[in-house]
Amino acid sequence: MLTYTFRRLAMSVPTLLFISLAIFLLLKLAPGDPVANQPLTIPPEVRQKMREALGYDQPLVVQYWKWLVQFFWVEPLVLTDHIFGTNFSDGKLRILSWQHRAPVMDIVVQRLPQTLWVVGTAYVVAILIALPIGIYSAYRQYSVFDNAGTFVSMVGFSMPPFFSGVLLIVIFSVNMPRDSFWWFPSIYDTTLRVTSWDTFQAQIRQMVLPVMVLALQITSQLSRFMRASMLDNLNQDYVRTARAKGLSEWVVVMIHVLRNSMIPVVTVIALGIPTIFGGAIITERVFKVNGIGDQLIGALFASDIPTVMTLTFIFAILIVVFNLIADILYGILDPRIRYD
Amino acid sequence: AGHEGPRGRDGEVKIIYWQAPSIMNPFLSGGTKDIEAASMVVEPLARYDPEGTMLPWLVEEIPTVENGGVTEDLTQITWKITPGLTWSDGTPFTSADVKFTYDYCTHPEGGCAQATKFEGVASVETPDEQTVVVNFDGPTPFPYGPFVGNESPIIQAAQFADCMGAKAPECTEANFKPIGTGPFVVTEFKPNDVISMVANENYRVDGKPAFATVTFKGGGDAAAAGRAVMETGEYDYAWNLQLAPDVIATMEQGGKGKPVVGFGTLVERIMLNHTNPDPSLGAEERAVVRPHPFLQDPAVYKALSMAIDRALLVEVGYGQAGRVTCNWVPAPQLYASTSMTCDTQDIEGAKKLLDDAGIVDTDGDGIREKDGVPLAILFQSSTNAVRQDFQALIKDWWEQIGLSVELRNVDSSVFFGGDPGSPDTFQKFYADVQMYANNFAGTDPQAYLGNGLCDKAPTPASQWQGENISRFCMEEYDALHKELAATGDLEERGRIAKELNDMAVANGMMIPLVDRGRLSAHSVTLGGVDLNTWDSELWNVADWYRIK
Amino acid sequence: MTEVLAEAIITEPHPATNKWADVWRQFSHHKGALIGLLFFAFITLFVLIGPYIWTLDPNKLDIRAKDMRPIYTVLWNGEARVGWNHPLGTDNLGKDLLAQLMQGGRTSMAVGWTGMVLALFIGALIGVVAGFFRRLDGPLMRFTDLVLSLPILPLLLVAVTLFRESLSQMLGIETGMFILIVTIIGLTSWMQTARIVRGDVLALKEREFILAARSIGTPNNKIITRHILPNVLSPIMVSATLGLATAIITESALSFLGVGFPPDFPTWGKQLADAVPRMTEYPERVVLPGLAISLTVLSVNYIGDGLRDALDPRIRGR
Amino acid sequence: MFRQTLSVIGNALIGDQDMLDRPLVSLRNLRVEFQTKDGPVPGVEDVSFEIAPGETVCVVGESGSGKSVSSLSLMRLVEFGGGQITRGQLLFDRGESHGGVIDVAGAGDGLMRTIRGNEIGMIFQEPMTSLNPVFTVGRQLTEGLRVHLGMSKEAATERALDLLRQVRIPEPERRLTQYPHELSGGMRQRVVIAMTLACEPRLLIADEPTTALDVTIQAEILALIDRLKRETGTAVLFITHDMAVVAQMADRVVVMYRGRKVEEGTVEEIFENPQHDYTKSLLAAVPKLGEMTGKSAPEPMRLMGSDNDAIRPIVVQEDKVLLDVRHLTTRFPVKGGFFRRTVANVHAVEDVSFQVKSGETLSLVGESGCGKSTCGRSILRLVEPQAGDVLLDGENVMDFGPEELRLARRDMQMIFQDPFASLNPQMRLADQVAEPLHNFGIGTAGERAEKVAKLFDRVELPRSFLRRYPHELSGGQRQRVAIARALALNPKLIIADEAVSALDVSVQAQVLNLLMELQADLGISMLFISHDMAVVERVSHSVGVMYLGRIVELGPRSAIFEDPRHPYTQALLKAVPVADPRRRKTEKDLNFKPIPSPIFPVGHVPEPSTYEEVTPGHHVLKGGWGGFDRD
Ligand SMILES: Nc1ncnc2c1ncn2[C@@H]1O[C@H](COP(=O)(O)OP(=O)(O)OP(=O)(O)O)[C@@H](O)[C@H]1O
Ligand SMILES: Nc1ncnc2c1ncn2[C@@H]1O[C@H](COP(=O)(O)OP(=O)(O)OP(=O)(O)O)[C@@H](O)[C@H]1O
Ligand SMILES: [Mg+2]
Ligand SMILES: [Mg+2]
Ligand code: NI
Repeated sequence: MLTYTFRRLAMSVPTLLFISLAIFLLLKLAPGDPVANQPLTIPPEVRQKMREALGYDQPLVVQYWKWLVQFFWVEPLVLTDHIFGTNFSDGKLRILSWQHRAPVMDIVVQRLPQTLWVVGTAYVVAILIALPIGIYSAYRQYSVFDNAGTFVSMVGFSMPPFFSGVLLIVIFSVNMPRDSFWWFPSIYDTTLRVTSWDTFQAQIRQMVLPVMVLALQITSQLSRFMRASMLDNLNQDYVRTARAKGLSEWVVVMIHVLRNSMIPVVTVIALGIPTIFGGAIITERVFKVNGIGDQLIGALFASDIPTVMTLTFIFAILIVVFNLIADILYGILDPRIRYD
Repeated sequence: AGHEGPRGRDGEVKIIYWQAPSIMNPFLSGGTKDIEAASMVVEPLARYDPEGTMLPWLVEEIPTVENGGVTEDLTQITWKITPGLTWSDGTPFTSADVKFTYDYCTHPEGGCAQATKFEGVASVETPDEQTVVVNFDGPTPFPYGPFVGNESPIIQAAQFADCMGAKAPECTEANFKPIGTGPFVVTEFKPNDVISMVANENYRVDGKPAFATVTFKGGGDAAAAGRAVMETGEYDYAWNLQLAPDVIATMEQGGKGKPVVGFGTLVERIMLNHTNPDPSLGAEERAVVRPHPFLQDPAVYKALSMAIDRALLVEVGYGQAGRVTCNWVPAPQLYASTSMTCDTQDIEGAKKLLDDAGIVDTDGDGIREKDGVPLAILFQSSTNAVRQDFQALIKDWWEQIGLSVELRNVDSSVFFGGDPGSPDTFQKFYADVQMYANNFAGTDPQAYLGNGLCDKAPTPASQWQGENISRFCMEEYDALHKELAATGDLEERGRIAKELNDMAVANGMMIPLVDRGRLSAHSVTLGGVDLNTWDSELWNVADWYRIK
Repeated sequence: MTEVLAEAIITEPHPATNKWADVWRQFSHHKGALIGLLFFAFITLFVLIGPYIWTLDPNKLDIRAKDMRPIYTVLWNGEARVGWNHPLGTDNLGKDLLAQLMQGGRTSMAVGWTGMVLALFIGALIGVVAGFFRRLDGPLMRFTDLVLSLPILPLLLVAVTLFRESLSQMLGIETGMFILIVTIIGLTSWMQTARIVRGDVLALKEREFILAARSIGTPNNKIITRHILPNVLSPIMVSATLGLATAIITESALSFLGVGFPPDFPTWGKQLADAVPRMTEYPERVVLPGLAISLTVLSVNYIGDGLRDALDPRIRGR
Repeated sequence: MFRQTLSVIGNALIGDQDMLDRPLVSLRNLRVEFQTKDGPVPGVEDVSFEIAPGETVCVVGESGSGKSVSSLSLMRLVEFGGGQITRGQLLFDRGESHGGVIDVAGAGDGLMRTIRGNEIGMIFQEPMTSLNPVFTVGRQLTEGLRVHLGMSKEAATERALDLLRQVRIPEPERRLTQYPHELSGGMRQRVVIAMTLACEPRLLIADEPTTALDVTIQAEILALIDRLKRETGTAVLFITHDMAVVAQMADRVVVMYRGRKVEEGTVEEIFENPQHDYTKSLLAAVPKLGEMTGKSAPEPMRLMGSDNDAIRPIVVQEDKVLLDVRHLTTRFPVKGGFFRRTVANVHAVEDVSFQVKSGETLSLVGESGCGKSTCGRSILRLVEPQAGDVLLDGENVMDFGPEELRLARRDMQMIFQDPFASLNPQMRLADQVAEPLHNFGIGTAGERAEKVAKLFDRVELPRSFLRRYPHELSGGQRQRVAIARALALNPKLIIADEAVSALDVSVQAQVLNLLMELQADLGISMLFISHDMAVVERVSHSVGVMYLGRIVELGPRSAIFEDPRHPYTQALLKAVPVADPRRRKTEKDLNFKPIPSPIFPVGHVPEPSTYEEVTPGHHVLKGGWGGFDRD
């Protein structure tokens, strides 16, 4: 198991390097110009000056190498400095955004918590809703509940978040009276700090709508998986053995079957997390949550290549890491899998 | 009335810009969102009011030739800083800061976005702490470029001393939290998201600002911003709501806020190509060979203009935030020509005009020919919903008068991107006509009118640099512009400018369509809002207050 | 001998027929799938034949007839501006909603289908090859994992901005965008199919009939086409139904983010995205395309369910 | 006719309410229906029988005859499989302390739960899947104890250890913390048995508990159940389709056919004096070990209802070696470590040599995993051997390139074990049988169709089946299709890898007869791979016994069966149950050690196989091998 984990870890290094190169080249091919968004009143000579100041004219290899060094060497140093109060990174150039000229990682650190909060909560909520639905649908296959569940989850799956998001806003922010319990803010207040019960409530309230939108999508997919997996296992021989032992239905289904059904579902959940970050981009935009998805879109539209590069790479790392976690979880949950 | 009292009495004001500010240093970004956000903190020596008149801001008075602030030969201007001014950190504001600002922006490696403001400046001198003398290379009839308006504010020398040139981007703290003289001070800056500000304790006016804190939120889309102000009431002020008129109208019914409109110099126009864009000519010649086979015929471009129902375009695209214009320079009043009218569509008139000029359909395909060349037009524009609607409408009208029109749209980042390698930039103009909007900063149109000079045409020789997009070229025009550049008297400048405007339009440089205003919305409880299109919209944020 | 004949009579389930007739019989037993198929056929005809019957140009601006409501609004609102010339109403510029819906459907369906077919083709090809040829398995699966680790949506956005111009140049903006979007969707969504197919092929390879085929001298390419492909058809079908849905939704997300088709080129996703600001006054403008997407996805999923059952000989045999 | 008789017997039994020997269980007129798309279908119909305390009742019958459904009904587990008890009573005597006789068919859920596992225990057919893969053996063992007897965790663990010792699992402490996949099939089945015994049930239901197991393990499990029955006095309901097992275990036998009981009686009555035709044909179809003693050549079985006059022995016509296998060695690499290099090899086939003459049948027997299949596949080069030569008609198959190999396969065909897996479910039968002709471009389309139809006739399948799909056929019919496919190219050699193992006895007999008939008619040579000694005795001219990758004994059939020399062969023959209730085996007869692992590190060089020729043609491996030492 340990060898396996190390093997996978070792293997992900070239994978990540390759991905970084792929992303870099793709971005470099893109026709975007960091000063394209500046107003027309700025004359071309000034634009050219600005481009030069951004380092846009350096050769490709230099830019890539610089980025690699900054990402894998300077940024970790900055992190150590931050934690241990050392100053290894003094004087070293960090990855700077072309848009706001600040270190990209600082912004990422600033924004990541929101994404994690919203996406995390949505995920937890979705799991809490999806699993029971999936279990019950499978247990009562072809019942009214099951059929209704199928229908609703399909609709949920096919509803794009920009639609469900605005729909929720119209219902809960526009048409609800402001003092009603059911009124929820349509714009995420990113300055809110949870310091008291009231602010905590406010935080919960402003998370309700984005979490609902995200959770709807995840729930519809996850409950399908759960159902399929439960169905696979409900017909297994060991279930009959468990029943023959005289165990109650609850124990049979919720312990024997569930544990086995969770094996593929956990993988789906783990592998789904990175995609959720991607999917959260639109939700973050609709509700103006200052997460990294929103940052990515902003950077893309502003041709802020260092930011786009760093963020997509962070996404790639997330995916690789969660892949690894999924594999390891698989091994833990399923004793049959032994990675020698 | 009823809104006087101690500083910070009205608590919090919440502003939403659907384009999020990414930096608070206007010299490192030319984006309106960044400049306007910064205008609450850093200020210029003088700025414009909603009518476009200059107001002394950090100075006693506006220097003119009359009061001796500007020398007779128009090469030097002297600003007198109001005594006793302090930065928000309590240190005195001196002429050294002003000179530093000049040095900062003109540093060759700094990539200063506002470098044009200092074009023609030979040097800046500081005879004493309160006096700033700006020397120009030559006579400058309009010497109010440097240090005037929201694009040219003064930054603190002490804070930015180590941020000159190549190091400019690395000064994150300074770029995010500049020390200024404005009514607010940044406490937290989250790029592309939110700015938190508090009232400046050292602000020069007692009892201002009325708000203790500002939350300046950015991001999303215009519809959401409008909704947040006018429908849900979560925000007090929403900037630049580029939305369809009916959407604005419905939002207004929400009753929590109302839209305000201001007009500046932004004109949506159709540029007519003065060179032949025929693809068979080859990449280098397409933008050089003159003239265009038919567009320079007055009958043609006049007919094109007459066929357009501008009022309908306004209604469809901009509603309250637009008005019909026949001018290239629609404002300020001093420079706005009134000699032309164009607000009624006249399809029949246009047909007749063409018929009279002998441009008729000779081969029976329904399309007119001029000297055997069919009037087939390639009409390009940037990709944008309103522009495509306009294209569809205009195509329809032009086809009614006997032209054939092909539409094309190009992604705006490419269209305006200026990449010399791309064939789709608006500079290359590989089409017969193209539609976009442009304006000028400040109130003086001289440089803007300079966009009609022959030598400003983007060509292969100039690496496609240059602002004379239609490659219009007229000796008389060049001569008249020279005259403008040498005239100091305002009235006289106005007369020449109007004449230049008329000359360009009447000779088929462009077909102006819509004078596009700025539509913003503010909460019904927010008082003191006075929409300004000549300067920052937030120019008078110190005067804002809560209506109780 | 007698025994054999007796058995023969007993195990005769249906008169012997060909496979697809059997598949169809099983399929038609699945009520959801049948309704799905009917609806899908309806919507396909609607977008394919519709524009020939309802010949109004979807991009024609009929400004005098703008903001008309669908004809059915009169049921509860007598004052509503309706008319048979625009049965589903018009938008704020007087474009006919019905015509837009048909035209948009054509694009959306075309994007969905081609994107899906492309993804399936790549996925099935890589899956089969990786599963079948042990030597290629490692490299191909590494490659699949690699593509899986690419952050799709961001790359999608980058790629659209990247190739939009050059392609529009070559093929015209609409065809260019279509090919671009479809290719991107195809290139970014084949991995799951490849994985599933590979897994199934690996399992199939262990089944004795593959070994049997080899022992009777069937060459590799015949083994793949005759024995492997028909047996992985069912997971491929399931991927297909999901793929169609994802392709339609992805396109709409691109439209929402403003990097999809040009503004004068309707798709369901874009209609939906464009109508969102006017959702309260003109709900039909979001509901109709939204419903079209949802119901198409739903029906395709049910068809997929039915097909999976119908293609599974174990179920079909019953 | 017989049904009437039976119901009379049944009624007589019901009337018998004597306190002392009242039955533990009595099924009365049980009818179970399954809901299908074509309406309700009966799974069993009007079944009645009884089990007395301490008695072993065997239920026999072919696949699908309703054996499992009856037993599952008794546990009321059919309902979870979609069945429903629509008629009849299932009386179960819970003993005086628990309220006497109840009708299980009408019992509530709660009551059933206290009965299941506690008073009735059940062992299932598939040891590989009947344990939950994700819980430890210990947990699964103690679960029932804690539910039914309310034991604490420690007490339950203690008891679990006791149970494991009782079923004679080595190292019981370690097993508790292991997961099912870490145990062999035999051990798993013992765990299941221990689990069912946990609460000392009054009735033990064993539903084909040994079908999936090797003879040796089967013998042990049977002995174990027998011993436990004797020690604890539980009644046993034993379900099987294997008559030899019945002979070994039963006190009384119930014969089922197509959902009905057709006959019932003591084991001796049934074996010696079967009444019903079906029972008779069943018994006739069972190959019995020792039946062929004294006969030199194999001969088809005498089956009920078939043309028995035609039976004649199959003699080898000419003395020509068709297949000559020399020092065949096949190994599978085991990869491991950080760089996934080959760290060890599974020595699946190790230095195997034998010869098959034209028209001869050589059988390979041995336990699961000993390398029989690998050997067969290596000959066809469906897996690549490491070393050795395979000479077919004097040509070395090992030297062939891909295309030559493909052509060579015209002469060698294979029939596989699983009739359900060896046909492509998506292809019509005619196409599948025609496929080899296709591959070698033989004949025109019309000729091929004609040939395929003839082949169907040959294997006695109606021509109407040509257009069918495999799922529309029974197992036996499918195996005939597979045979037809193998015959299509007129091969000289057929390798039959467990070709009849998955089939019911009666069907198995038919298929065996068919194979032998074909051999007699066409003079085909056969390499017959099987683990069933009785079948092997029936079909082969010569036999090779494989153990751990090597042939330990090779010789004419009579020599192997009548004069086994190698200790492994002797042990194997001892373990085979005999279909004769008067020749039961006891636990003492068995001496089996666990089979050693065939995995050796990379550098390992095994010594070559050397044989001693004890009588002409009878070779026995010299020296010790895998724990079996000769002398
Ligand atoms: N879940 C089910 N749904 C429908 N029919 C069923 C189901 N389970 C069993 N049957 C039918 O009931 C009949 C008896 O099946 P049962 O499983 O008892 O056979 P069996 O004698 O145990 O066979 P085997 O030896 O193969 O285990 C068969 O005809 C079978 O098709
Ligand atoms: N493809 C393979 N890779 C690795 N090991 C294998 C492979 N095939 C077979 N083995 C191993 O080779 C040995 C012999 O297997 P084989 O299938 O030949 O046994 P068998 O005698 O046919 O058993 P059974 O009676 O169960 O069919 C076993 O230990 C098995 O685990
Ligand atoms: Mg059974
Ligand atoms: Mg085998
Ligand atoms: Ni009878």
